This record gives sequence, C-alpha cells and structure tokens, in this order.
Amino acid sequence: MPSLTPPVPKLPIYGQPSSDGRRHWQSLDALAAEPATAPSPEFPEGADSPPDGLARRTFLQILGASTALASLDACRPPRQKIIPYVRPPEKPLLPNTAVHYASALTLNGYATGVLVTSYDGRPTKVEGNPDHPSSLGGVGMHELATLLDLYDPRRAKGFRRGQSTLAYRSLLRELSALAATHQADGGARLRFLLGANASPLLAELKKRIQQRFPRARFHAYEAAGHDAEREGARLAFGRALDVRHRLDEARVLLSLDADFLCHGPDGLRLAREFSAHRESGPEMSRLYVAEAHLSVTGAAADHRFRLKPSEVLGFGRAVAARLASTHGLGALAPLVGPTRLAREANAVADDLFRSRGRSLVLAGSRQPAAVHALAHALNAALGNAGRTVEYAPAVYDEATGPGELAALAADAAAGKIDTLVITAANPVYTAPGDVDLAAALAKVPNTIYLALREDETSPRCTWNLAAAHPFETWGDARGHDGTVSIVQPLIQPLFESLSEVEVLASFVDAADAGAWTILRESWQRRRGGGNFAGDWDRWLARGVVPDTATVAEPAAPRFDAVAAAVRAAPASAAGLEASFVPDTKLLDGRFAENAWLQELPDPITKITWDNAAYLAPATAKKLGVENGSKVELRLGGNKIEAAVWTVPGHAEDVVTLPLGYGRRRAGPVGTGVGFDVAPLRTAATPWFAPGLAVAPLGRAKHAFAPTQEHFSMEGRDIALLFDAKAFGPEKIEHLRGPVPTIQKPVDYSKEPYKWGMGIDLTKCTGCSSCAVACQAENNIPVVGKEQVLRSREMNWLRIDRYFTGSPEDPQLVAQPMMCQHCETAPCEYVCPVNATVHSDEGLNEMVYNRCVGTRYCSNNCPYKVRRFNFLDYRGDMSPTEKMVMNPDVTVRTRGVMEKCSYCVQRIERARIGSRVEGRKIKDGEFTTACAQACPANAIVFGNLADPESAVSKLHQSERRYDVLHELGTRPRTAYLVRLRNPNPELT
Amino acid sequence: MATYVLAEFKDEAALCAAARRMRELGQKQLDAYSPVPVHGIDEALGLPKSKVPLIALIGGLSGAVGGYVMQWWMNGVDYPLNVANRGAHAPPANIPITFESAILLASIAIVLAVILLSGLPRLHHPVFDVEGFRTASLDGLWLSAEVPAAEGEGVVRELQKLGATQVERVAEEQR
Amino acid sequence: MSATRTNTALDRKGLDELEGAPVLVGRPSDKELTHELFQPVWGEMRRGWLALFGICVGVSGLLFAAIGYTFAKGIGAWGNNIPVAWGFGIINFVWWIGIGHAGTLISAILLLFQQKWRTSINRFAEAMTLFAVMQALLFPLIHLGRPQFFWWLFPYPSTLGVWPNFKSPLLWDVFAVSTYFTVSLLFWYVGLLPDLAALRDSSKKRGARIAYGIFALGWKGSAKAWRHYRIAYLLLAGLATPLVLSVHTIVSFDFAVSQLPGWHTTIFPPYFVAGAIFSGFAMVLTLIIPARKVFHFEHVITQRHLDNMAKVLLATGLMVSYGYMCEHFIAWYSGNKYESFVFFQTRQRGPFAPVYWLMMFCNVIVPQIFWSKRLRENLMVVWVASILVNVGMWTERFNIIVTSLHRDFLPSSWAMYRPTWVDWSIFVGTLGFFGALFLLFLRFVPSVSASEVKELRRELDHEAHAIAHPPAHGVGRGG
Amino acid sequence: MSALFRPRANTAFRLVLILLGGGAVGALGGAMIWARVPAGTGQQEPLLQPVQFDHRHHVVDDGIDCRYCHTSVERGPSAGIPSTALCMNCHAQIWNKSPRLEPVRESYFSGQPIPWVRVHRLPDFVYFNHSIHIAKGVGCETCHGRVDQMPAVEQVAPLTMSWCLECHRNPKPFLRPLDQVTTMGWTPQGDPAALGRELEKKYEVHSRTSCTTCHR
Repeated sequence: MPSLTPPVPKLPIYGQPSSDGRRHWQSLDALAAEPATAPSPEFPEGADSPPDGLARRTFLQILGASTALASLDACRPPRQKIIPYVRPPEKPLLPNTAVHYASALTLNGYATGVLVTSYDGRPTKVEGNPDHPSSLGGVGMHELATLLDLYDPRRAKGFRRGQSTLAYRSLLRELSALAATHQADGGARLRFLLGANASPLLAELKKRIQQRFPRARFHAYEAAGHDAEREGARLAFGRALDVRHRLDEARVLLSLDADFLCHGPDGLRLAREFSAHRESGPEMSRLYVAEAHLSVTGAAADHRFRLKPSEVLGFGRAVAARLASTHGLGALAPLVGPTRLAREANAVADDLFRSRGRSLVLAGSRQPAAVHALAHALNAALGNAGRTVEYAPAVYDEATGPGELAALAADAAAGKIDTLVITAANPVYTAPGDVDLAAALAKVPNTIYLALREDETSPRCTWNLAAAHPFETWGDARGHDGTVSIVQPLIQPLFESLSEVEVLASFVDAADAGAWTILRESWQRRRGGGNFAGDWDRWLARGVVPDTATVAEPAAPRFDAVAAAVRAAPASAAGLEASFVPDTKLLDGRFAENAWLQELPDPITKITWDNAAYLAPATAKKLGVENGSKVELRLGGNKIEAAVWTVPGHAEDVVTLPLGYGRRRAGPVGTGVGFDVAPLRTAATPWFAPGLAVAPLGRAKHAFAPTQEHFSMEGRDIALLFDAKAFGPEKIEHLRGPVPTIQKPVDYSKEPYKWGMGIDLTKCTGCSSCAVACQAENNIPVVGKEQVLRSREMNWLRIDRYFTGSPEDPQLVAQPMMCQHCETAPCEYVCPVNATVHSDEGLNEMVYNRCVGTRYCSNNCPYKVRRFNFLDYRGDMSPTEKMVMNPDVTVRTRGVMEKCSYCVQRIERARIGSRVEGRKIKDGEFTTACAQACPANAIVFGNLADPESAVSKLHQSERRYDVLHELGTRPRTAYLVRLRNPNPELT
Repeated sequence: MATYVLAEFKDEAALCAAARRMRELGQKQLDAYSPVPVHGIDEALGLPKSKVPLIALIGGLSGAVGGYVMQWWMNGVDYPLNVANRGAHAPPANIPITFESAILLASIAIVLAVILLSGLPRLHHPVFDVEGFRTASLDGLWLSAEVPAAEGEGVVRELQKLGATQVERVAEEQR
Repeated sequence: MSATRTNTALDRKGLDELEGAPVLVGRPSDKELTHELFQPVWGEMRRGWLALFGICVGVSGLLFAAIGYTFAKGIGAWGNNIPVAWGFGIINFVWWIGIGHAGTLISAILLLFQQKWRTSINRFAEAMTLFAVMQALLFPLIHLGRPQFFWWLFPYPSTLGVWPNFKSPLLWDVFAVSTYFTVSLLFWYVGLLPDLAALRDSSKKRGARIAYGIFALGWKGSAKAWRHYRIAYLLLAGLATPLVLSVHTIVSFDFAVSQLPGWHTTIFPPYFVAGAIFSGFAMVLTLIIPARKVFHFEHVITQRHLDNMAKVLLATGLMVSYGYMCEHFIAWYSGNKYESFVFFQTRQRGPFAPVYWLMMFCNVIVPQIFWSKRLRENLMVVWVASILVNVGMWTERFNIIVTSLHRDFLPSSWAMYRPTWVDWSIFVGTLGFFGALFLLFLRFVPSVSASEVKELRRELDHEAHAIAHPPAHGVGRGG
Repeated sequence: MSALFRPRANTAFRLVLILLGGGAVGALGGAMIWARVPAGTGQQEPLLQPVQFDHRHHVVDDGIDCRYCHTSVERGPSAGIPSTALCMNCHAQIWNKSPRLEPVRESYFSGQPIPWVRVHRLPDFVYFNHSIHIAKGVGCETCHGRVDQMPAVEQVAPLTMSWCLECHRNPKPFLRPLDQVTTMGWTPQGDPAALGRELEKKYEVHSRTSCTTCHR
C-alpha cells in the first residue's frame, strides 16, 4: 500500500510536551502482517517506505508478540525470533509500553475527544480525553467499541468499480475523470449524500467542490439525527442556535422525552454534571422524565411520567399552563394545553417554579421541533436561559432528516442525477419505509459508496470504496460546543482504504496530496502565520484546538411563534402508537457488526444480541402476547415481524421499536440479528406514529438472550434505594462494619497500598460504558448469542438492574457488579490448586495459568462474578483481531476461570513506574478501566491505606454498605446507597 | 535339597491332630493347607502371632504423621499463601487428608505385609508338583513337612499312620 | 435386625423364625459349593451374556465418544454455565460414589458386626463398589476445564514451587476418593485371593489356570498365610468401615463447606452417608435380583439376603427422610432468608420442582412399602423399588447441585440449566461402562465368594452343634 | 507331576512386578528430573544467530556497557534488542568490509530487520519487567550469566518459577550496588550478607511473591 502512506506526519504523545523536532511515523502493521494484504509476507512496509529513510521501519514486538498473543501454553515451543528495528525512530517508543494519543471520534455530527492507548504502535484501548469538553475524561460505549471495528478482518478492503478492482492511484484518477465530466453543466447532475459531521475540513472541501460545481448539491442524512433540536431553536429564536445545558447549575430538571444522559451529543458531560448533584442535601437535584420506553435517563429519574411520545407535548403544555395560571408566567399563556397527568404536571410546574433560574426543561431529539421550542419558552419564562441553559451559534446546521433523503431519492428516481457520492452510514438500510432509496439508486449511473464494511447499500452502488477507520486517517471534528479536535491516525490503514476527506478532495483534484497534507494545509491557511508547527503539535498532543468553542449568546424566544408551532402540532391519538428509538447500543445500525456492543446487555432490559418490540406488561396482556411472542406489526401500509418483550414502567398503548437491527448484509456478527423496524418509519413520522396494529403470529417463540432474567431483589438487601429524606445511616448499620469471625483478620497495614473500590449507586446511571471499557481493557471475549442463552457471557463487569415497586411505575437501581475482592473470599479456600489467592495488598488474585477449571470458586462466589471459558472463545482469531488485545493482560485459554482483577495490570504498571522513580503511587495516578470510563464518576478506585484518597472517603461515607455483608466476606468494593429525591407532593 | 512330604486328611480334627503329632515328633518345617482357615491349626502347628497388626499400626501412624506434616509444610512453611484470610497452616482443614492418608498407608502396609509375610508372590512351589494338591484350595485338607531327603520315607510312614488319606513325596527342584 | 447368635436360649428353629429365611439353604459340601459357585466362570460363554455385553460395550463407546467430544470442545459441550458451574458431571460423580458405598459397607461393617448374611453378597457388592467408584473417578477428571493439568491436584514437587491448597474440600476429595478406590480394590483383591487360587486349581483350560494362577500370586491356602490373612482381612475391614463413612462425609463437604444456600448445611455428612448406603443397597438389589436368577444362586443368595437388604433400604430411607426434614426445619428455624428461599421457594416451586417432588416420592414414599413383609418378599416389587430409589438418589443430587446453584444470593445472576446431549451421553454411557465391567466380573470372577460360603457353612454347622452345647466357638475368617 | 508354573516363574514374575512398579516410579521421577535439568529447561544451549555476534569481543575487548545496545533495560519491561542502525554506528567505520557483517549491512540497506533467535523466553502469562530489577540492584549477570564469556549467548538460568521465587523470597544475596549492575564477574567486598542487608534497605527492595506480581 505504498500510495497510502501518509508522507511524514508525526504524533505527539498525549500529555507530553511536544517538540518541533521532526518525528516521523509510519505504520506498525507488521504485527498484522497478513499475507493476503501485505505485498510480502513479512515487513511489507520496510520494502516500500519513502526513500528519505527517516520513516519508522517495521517494529515487530520485541517482547510484545508473546504477551500480545498469549495463550496458556505449557509446552516448550520452538525458539521464537526477535525482530528489532533496523533504524529506530528518533524518539523510540519503549517496547511493550503504553503511550496515549489524543484524537476524536465523531458520531451524529459532533465529536467526543478520546485518548487512545497504543502499544508498540497498536491502538488497544480508547479512553476519554479529560481536556475535551464533551468527554471530561468519561467515554461512551460507542467510542470504546469503535476500536473493535478497526480490527475487524471483514472490513471492506480496496476499491471496486462494478466488477473491477481499482488500485488507489487509478481510483483517484478515475474519480478525477468522473468529476471532470460534471464540469460542463456546473455539476447539476452531481450529488453528495454525507453523514452529519461538523468537521471544518469537510466544510471547507464542500465549499471548494461547490466552487467548482456550483450546481452540485450536498445532502446530509442521519437516521437518528438532531434536526429537531436545531429546528426547535430556529423556531423559537429565529436563528440556528445550539442548546447547551448546564446541569451543574440545575436543581430541578424536566426531561420531555430526552434521554440526555445516554443519547445525545453531550451525554458524557451531562452525565457527569448531573451526577455531581445527586448528593443528599438541599442541593440535591430532582429529575422528572416524561417518556414512553424506559431510558437510561428515565431510570435515573425521581419521577417518571409514562406518556406516549405524542402526549409529551401535551404534558409540557400543561406544565406551561400551571406556570402561567398559578405562578404568573403570563408569557406562557398561549402555550397551554391539557394533559391526562394534570396532577403531576402541576406538581412539576410548582417545583420548576420554586427553583426558577435553577431549573431546566430539556426536550428529546425524537420530539418534534415544537416540543423543543416549548422547552425554550419554558426555560426563558423560568429564567433559566443563560443559567442552566445557554445558546450558541450552531456548530453544524444542515438538515439531516429523512426528508432530505426522500428528496434525494425522488431526484434520483426522476433521473436527475448522474453521480451520487454516498458517505452517509448505510442509507439503503436506514431509509424509512416510504423512501425506496434502493430503487432510486438503480437510476443513478454512478453511485460511489464509501463505507467501512459491505452493507445493504453496497450492492446498490456501482462504486464501492473501503473507508479508512477514524484511527487510520487524518481529519478534524468539532464537539457539541464547537471545540475542534484534530483526528489523528494511530496506525497505518490495515486494509487498502481511503477517507471521506480524500473522496471529497478527489472532486477538486486534491486527493493526491493525501489526507494529512489536505488537513494540515487547511489549518495552516486558517491559522495563518505564527508558529504553526508548534501549535499543531500542541493541538495533537492535547486533543483539542484551543479557543474554538462557540461563544454563548443571549437569545429570547418568540413566544408567539412557539405558540403557533405548539398549537399546530398534531394532538395525540387514541390507540396503539409506534415509537421508534435509536438503539442504545447499535444506534441506527452502524454498530451492528460490533460484537462488543451486540453482546453488551441493553442497559434497561439486559437483552443481548436482539432488539424487541418493547411494550408495557398491561399492553402485552391486552394484546395477548408475552415475552418472546412473535407479532406482526402494521403501520400505514407497511408491516414487519418482530418479537415482543415487556418492560416494567413502559407507557401503555405504545410499542417501542429500536432501530439498528435486522441487518440483512452486515457480516457474520450483525446479519439477521433482531428485527428491522425501519420499514415502518416514514419520512413524515420518523419517530412516532399512531395507528399501529399488532397481531400475534402464534408461532414458536423467539429466544431472547437476556443476561439477567430476574429483576426483583426478593426482599434482599442488595442494591439499596432510599428516599433521600428518609435515609439515615442507621438504616444500613447492619450492612457494614466488622462481622463476627473466628479468623483473625489479616493485617494489611504493613503494605503501603490497600486497594479498594467504591461505587456510588446514586451516581450510576447504568449506561454501561464501564462494561465495554472493561471488555476492551481485559481482553474479554465475546461469546455469541448461543452462549449467552446458555448463561455463559464473559463480562467481568455486569450491571445488575433491579426493579422495585409496581410493574407500572417501578423504581430502578443499576448496580455495577464485579469481583468484590472479599478479604475472606469464599472462592479462595475451595480452589484445590491455589489458583485464586490473596495478594499482600488484599487483591483477590486469579492466576489463570494455575487454574485447572474445577469451577468450584464460581459456585462458592455469592456474587457470581466469576466467568469461565467454557469453550475456546479465542481459537480462530484473525491476525488483526489479535491486535486488539491488551498485551498487559493474559489471554485466557479454554477451561480457565477469570474475573475482575481490579485491573491489576494497571496497578503493577503504576507500581513499577513509581518504584523505579523511588516514590509512592499518588492517588488518582491511575485507575481501573471502569472507573476511568465512567462518565458519572460513580466508580472510584484507589488506595484504602491512604485515608485521604477518594476511595477512602467513599468507604467512610454514611451511605456506604457492603453487598451480602452478613456473609462476612468483607468485600473491598463498597457500595453507596442510591438516593432518590422524590417530590413529596407526588408520593 | 529338601523334600516335601504331603498328606491329605479328611477332616479338620484329623489334620490338627496330625499336625500336633508331627510337631511332637520334632518336625519344625510343617504347614497345613485348606480352602478355608482351620480352627486350632495355628496352635497345632505352633505358629506365632501375626505381625500384620503391628505393621498396620506403623503404616497408619506414618500415613497420619506424613499426611499432616506434608500439609503443614507445603501450605504453612514452604509457600504460605493468604487463602481467604485463613491461616496458612489451618489444622481443622488438615484433618480429612490426615485421616485418609493414614487409612491409605495402613491398608497398603497390610496388603503388602500379608503378601510378603506369606511368602508371596510365589507362583511355583514344590507342593504344587503334587497333582492331588489341587484340592487344597477347593475342598482338601493337607499337611506338609519339609524334611531332608533322607528322612522322607519315615515321615511318609508316620503320616499314613496318622490317618492321611493319601501321602505324596516331592523333591524341591533345582531352580 | 437379626438376633445375635449369642442368644443361645433359642433353638435353631426359633432363630430361623426370628430371622426369617436361612442365609444358606441346605448344607452343601465344599465340593458342591465349588461346583455351583464356579459354574458361571467355568462354563461356556452364553449368548445372552454376549448380547448384553455387546450392548454395554456399545453404550460405553458412547461414553468415551462423549468424553472425547468434551475434551475436544471443552466443558462448553455440557450444559454447565454460570451460575450452575457444576451440573451432570458432579451429580453423576456423587451418585456413583454413593452407589459405591454399599460394597465396602456390606463387606466391612457387616463383617465387623458379624452379620452372616453378608457372606453371599459381599463379593458382588464389592465388585459393584469398584466399578461404581471407577465411574465416579471419571468425573473429577473430565469435569475439569483443563484436564491436561489434572496432576496439579496432587502434591508433587513441581518446578513451579507451588502446592495444592489443602483447605479445599476438592483436594480432600482427591485423597478420599483415591484412597477409597485403592482400599476397596485391595480389600476386594485380598478377599478374592483364595478363590483365584481355587480357580487356578479347578479351571478346565490351561490358559485360564495360568491367568488365575498369576493373579493368585501362588496362594496355597497354607496355615501360615491364613494366619496373616485372617487378621489382615479383619484389619482392612476395620479400616474400611471408617473410610466408607469418611468418604461420603468428605464428598458432602464439597457442598457443606461452601456457603451456598442449600449446600451450607451441617446435616450433610450423616445424611450423605445414609443416602450413599441407601443408593448402594438399591443398586446391589437392582443387580443381584436378576443375577441370582440367571446363575441359580437362590439357595446361596436367599430370600433372607433380599429381605435384609430391603430392610436396610427402609432404614436408610428413613434416615434420608430425616435429613430432608432437618434441612427444611433448619431453613425455617434459622430465619435465614436465603436458605428458606431455597427450601421453600426454589425447590418446591421453582422450575426444577418436578425433580424435587420426584426425589421426595422415590426416596421418602417408595421405601415405606418395605414395612410390609409381603412386599419385601415380592421380588418384582423389590426390584422396581430399588430402581426407583436409584432414580430418587440421582434426583437428590440434581436438587442439591443444580437447583441450589441456579438461584442463589443475587437474583440478577439466576439462570436456567439445560443439560446437553453430551451430558446425557456421558451419564448413560457410565451406566453402560458399569454394566460392561460388571458383566466381565460375572463372567470371569466368582460372583459369590466360594471360600467364604464354605466357611459360612462350617459356621452354621458349628452353630447347629452349639445350640445344645454353648461353645467358646472360634471365629470364622476374621470373625 | 506337573506344576502349573516352573520354578523360574517365581523369579520372572517378581521381576515383572518390580519392573512395573519401578517403571511407573521411574517415569514419574524421570519427568520431574527432566523438568529440572538443563536439557529440559533449555539451558546451556548456545544458539546459532543470523549474525555471528560475539559478546566476548564486544564486552571484554571493546568494553561496551550492556546498556549501550540494550537501551530500554532501565526504563521499560524489555531490555531491547539493538537496531541495525546501532550496529552501524560503529560498523560503518570499522569492519565495514567484513563478510561476517554482511547480514548487518544487508539489513541496514534493505530495511529488513535481522531476525535474531530468542534465547530467553518466559511463558506468555509471565510479565517480567527489566527496569524494576535494574533499579533495585539485580545485576544482568545474576540471570543472564557471564555473557562476557559467551561466544554465542545461551540461557544459564533455568527460568523456572521456583528459580524466580528463590530470589523473590530472599533477594539479599542477589543484590549489588547500582553502579555495578552491568558489571560482569562482580563479587561483593566484605561481608556479602551485610552488604545484601544494606542494599536491600538502601534501595527499598521489596520483592513480592503475590501471584499478580508476575501473572496478570
């Protein structure tokens, strides 16, 4: 792949001062040396690196391969080879030592800053970038799981036009020639369909293309975009504004169907700010959520109002009515309307008013613009604007909704398009039922599709180009607040591929320079003068370009326009309503081929490897169906088949249908998993529509694979939930403190460290980032649906979900559960071979290489957190799949028990590092993967021997208790009871 | 070279009486053979008490001591580990194996003792050269005397006199 | 159970009335006994035997194929999961070990208690013990995740410098079961020596004679050897008796020492031992009733033997029932919510409730029929009941292991257990393997100890004599 | 008169029994011995390398310190194998025509690395870190032996777990002053035991035997 080699880019390491010295970087893919893709079986790029001789040559792991590809092999294998550098890089990387690079990942338009851990040139882990305003150090499941996509051996490779394969150079030549044919009519028959992306570079390229082809048109499409937010702001304020919530100021929150803690461009930051104010006391915030399906945010709510999606607007209007009538907020008077939950609406309104200026109304992206406008009006009337909510010029303002796609399809079907470039994510699959994009594409002579994988759209397109993974290419991106990040590659493309930047650049004949040059020159122009090279290095090192955030500006809503829109919105109709939601894990289906996410239990239902038609138990009863029943769903003229699953707390007469499943052409992971609900959507009603008909099919039941089948605590003190006002430490006195024992407790005070963990259930939203982070950090295998059905999932960290109260309006607790590192661990004394014992610092160690697999430890573990390699889950890894392995963690073989180790590899790294330097490990110097990922700071890890450490403080909290304390296991992981802050008027 | 004189008797009383008589006559190398143990034959032949119980005791004691010491040394001394906060040397947990190893060693000692003390394994023995001796394991009662070749004839006569139903002489073969 | 023979006030007739049928019908001579008891060994192959053996070998083939498949695929071939990390493997292990208790018990304990009715069935029962323990021994090995490292369970000096964990009940198990197997084998073999010698001296074919001769080690039945042998056999019995009790006690520790509700119970050791005897005797009955018929051993293995065994079933069945009662009572009385949940919710009303009720039926209800003498005398009834008891004891282990595990402390981790075809193949396969070994035993080894029956006949003669003249009669072999 | 067995059967049978028993014991014992002898552990096996690199010459004659080539030994888990460029630092000037160094030049100019044969290999589940050992005064020689006397490098230590434990349980006899870490043939001055105690204290040596020290 000589042509793909970026010239001489360099990668300043995160957190290190950068130098102006030229440090050159090429790739390390000899690790991957796949005969199929490499020109010569070994060291392909050694042979074809640029002649300046400064590029870094192959570095095959010096000690790495053995550990990276570790298996527990007892025999004496043949002598291995050690492959050193030919010429070391100027600043050689220490072999087998992690370095972190800052980059950014864009999802649905906006970027989240990440730090990527790289071993010997292999990215192995994604962390949040604490310097990035949308991450603050937290990271979401999608950013984490992106890594797995990078190494997917079934990614698209190379470039195809029709049946013929194109090399990189000839592809660029042909694209260039194709572009030239559009020159004559100014590109009138040239169209682009892009995904949402606020990237300045893409914007610039679009501008350049537009200059060359003034009549060419750009469309944007996201199956689950944020159009309504932008539209709502435009409606309310008359201009394109981004809404920036400031939850650190908010004390009373009303979410109108907004799953802001999980979905949304700023979810990580909002989760952190929200959780920061869930401490008991007068400052404890209160969250009301009006929604149909239980969302992560709904599960965190103090009060949930179960409403059809179409009723949410009415609820908001009723709140407005109370505010207008009782509290004298006259401006809201034109907005008022009725709701069936009047008592609740009144109470919410009273509460919002009491905290005016410190309250906040949020609207969900599935709700129409009118609801967003209503929220703006409410916030303005309550005096929240400028305090708990800010408005700033839109970072990205293009229509990305299904309307755009419908218009494009219509033009295509009418034969108005000769060339269509598609970089949007799989539009043929995500298109609503009434947009026949597949048929329309057939009418376009040249359809150029850039995608990471072959998917439903690929066969409909005449050109299929393999897209480079974000970790393989250069680019830029903007966070929700406008902060720019440079996207830098961590590895040379594993497969022949190119980036969106290069595709667009080829239409202005600029692709030859490569993404790096295009990007750098673009920023050089923008920055102008100064010490650009130095700035550039600093941007890369820090992961953000300073002073690029948008500045908030005052904005006042036009109440009359809002009122008009609100009144024009259709009223809620009786009968069954279909409600479409982007799936928590797969979103619109773009992560369907990601096995980590497929196997991750849904945060609420705990279902893996499936979606379902979710409905309330009462509705299910009415329809005569139960969990697993197959049904036919009809809406408008369209119908699909699906299986139902009941969810306590789901609104009645609504069927929630998550997008992203039922992929027909995804790959071995995602194809045929779940049910495709997109055919029921229409461009006009993409998110909810009345008139759904459900007919049970009465056939054999669908086998769902939930990781948790029982959601009641059976009256046991497991995940504790108290009303903040009713809680006192005496209520949990029996769940902590010393237990009577005949064993003299081991004295851990001789060691400088005593590791422990604290998990604050009040902060935990159950978003599941930690579970994916753990999977990535600890080389945890994916086992597949069959094995999950057999209850053999491997996640070391699971998030237990308990429902209490009535099935109609349950209260929920999410409880991250992993090895508790009991000081008197029941697992240890039953192991016949001493494969699980205690360390001098109190860790419950699991020694894989000693384990013979009696599984007795698991039987005796009251928390059932041990995982067993029932089958060889690692046997048939491709070379690239092996590259995702963390070389610091042994890859477990078949027949071995495993479990959470408190990320002991990180402990040992930190210990060795500090001891070589002759100092002690500082609190916060490192933490476990789960704690690091947690957007809500719910998990804290550290040294209990240090009374000042964060974890010690959690352990001393009056909310602290031990799970199954009465067993006397003395766990090192303490939980803090979950507190709710209900409104006394509603209880 | 020794000669074995074998005599079959038709009942136990006769066998015991013959044995006693032969011993009175100064025969030392006597033995009796029967499909089941014969009452009183031990005294008749003047056999000492068996050493098997002592050997069993030694085996059992060394099993118990060895078993316990093994556990104490391996878990408590050589590689003490913190296993679930239990002491590295945990006496109550060591009881079962101490007991089992005592039984095991005692049993093995007993079996080895009974085999070796009985002069087994010995597939061939001069007495097997007598075809009729095959009844000894089925329903016959035999008495044997190991005598110098020269005395053989006298012993044969003596045994016939004691009521043996048949008497055979067999010389120990050169090995 | 039976009148002691020191009760000399009763005459022979009275004794017989009290004890029921005689332990030996008639007074056959040594020659007759030799002839009868060795007939199955001397005789030609029978077609029925061959057919049965063929079936059993076929089923054993299934066992080894399933084991091979397990080794190739991993434990994932079974239905085990988390939380039910032990499934059929350990159920079968405990079940077979339990069955393997009757032999040594009959031999050793009844010998110590001088029960004459032991004599005709002890060889049979001991062989059954050995073969059952062999089945059981398979499981600790094949249920390992990494069976290739099974030897790490033994305390040998390794270059790793690490040792096994002597605090683990599984390690106790390793010692207990291997000791039990070794001692049972030695006990059986020592008991077999005189008969092997007898076969050496009586077999028709020279090849057979040589084979038996090698195993007989040159046993001549000499008084010098008998002198050691008698005391050794008695000592072995004396050692085997506590061993039997200890082995199932230790097996029960696998459960009792853990803290899982449903396992963590102090009643387990006695209740497991009683259960083991219960199932062991049931298995002896299941096997001996047809064998006795086929080999015409009715006058050696008499109605008296069967009757006594049925009574043992009743007695141990009552003990097992008492164990169940205790478990439930303590679960309620202790107020432990986890334990009472297991006993009053999970077992009785959970998804495996049918197994629980089947266990209750087979182990508590079925033995009650043995209160009736008439039913005890009906061979068919006894045979069917013995099979039901075996089924019941298997379901008991299922209840203890699977039902307790599948719903423990945290409801979030509750899950179902579904055995796979491999689980069933291994279970059924062990039955076939056991059957094959047992058929080999019936064919090549005297299934009733000829030398001991001969001795018994002498004892009975003495007794008859002693009715009139209370003697200081000698003990039998080891007696 | 025909006994079933001949007299010599006694000896033969006893011999067979002894052989069976002895064979079983011998097989087990043999395996245990094999795991401990150099042939079994891979010690004392000088390996043929693609370049005939002679440590004797470089260390003794040229007096090059270990760290000149094994650059990351003080900072990272692995000591590091020198790049071809490092060889060429000197060999561009001296011996630059030697046919023995042809593979080095070949590598340098073609960009193909030299495939050295690994001498010391720990199992994949063992995480050994050079830097901490160097920082606490464990000499190169302690594990790697007198490399300065090896024409071709061989493994001198058994690299078994019990060998590791020997030092981790009592590191004192194996410590040396930090400035002597790379010295070959260093012997302590004065009382070795006292020096060991002193160094252990001075460097805060805290060797651990918890499993996760090495297995993660």
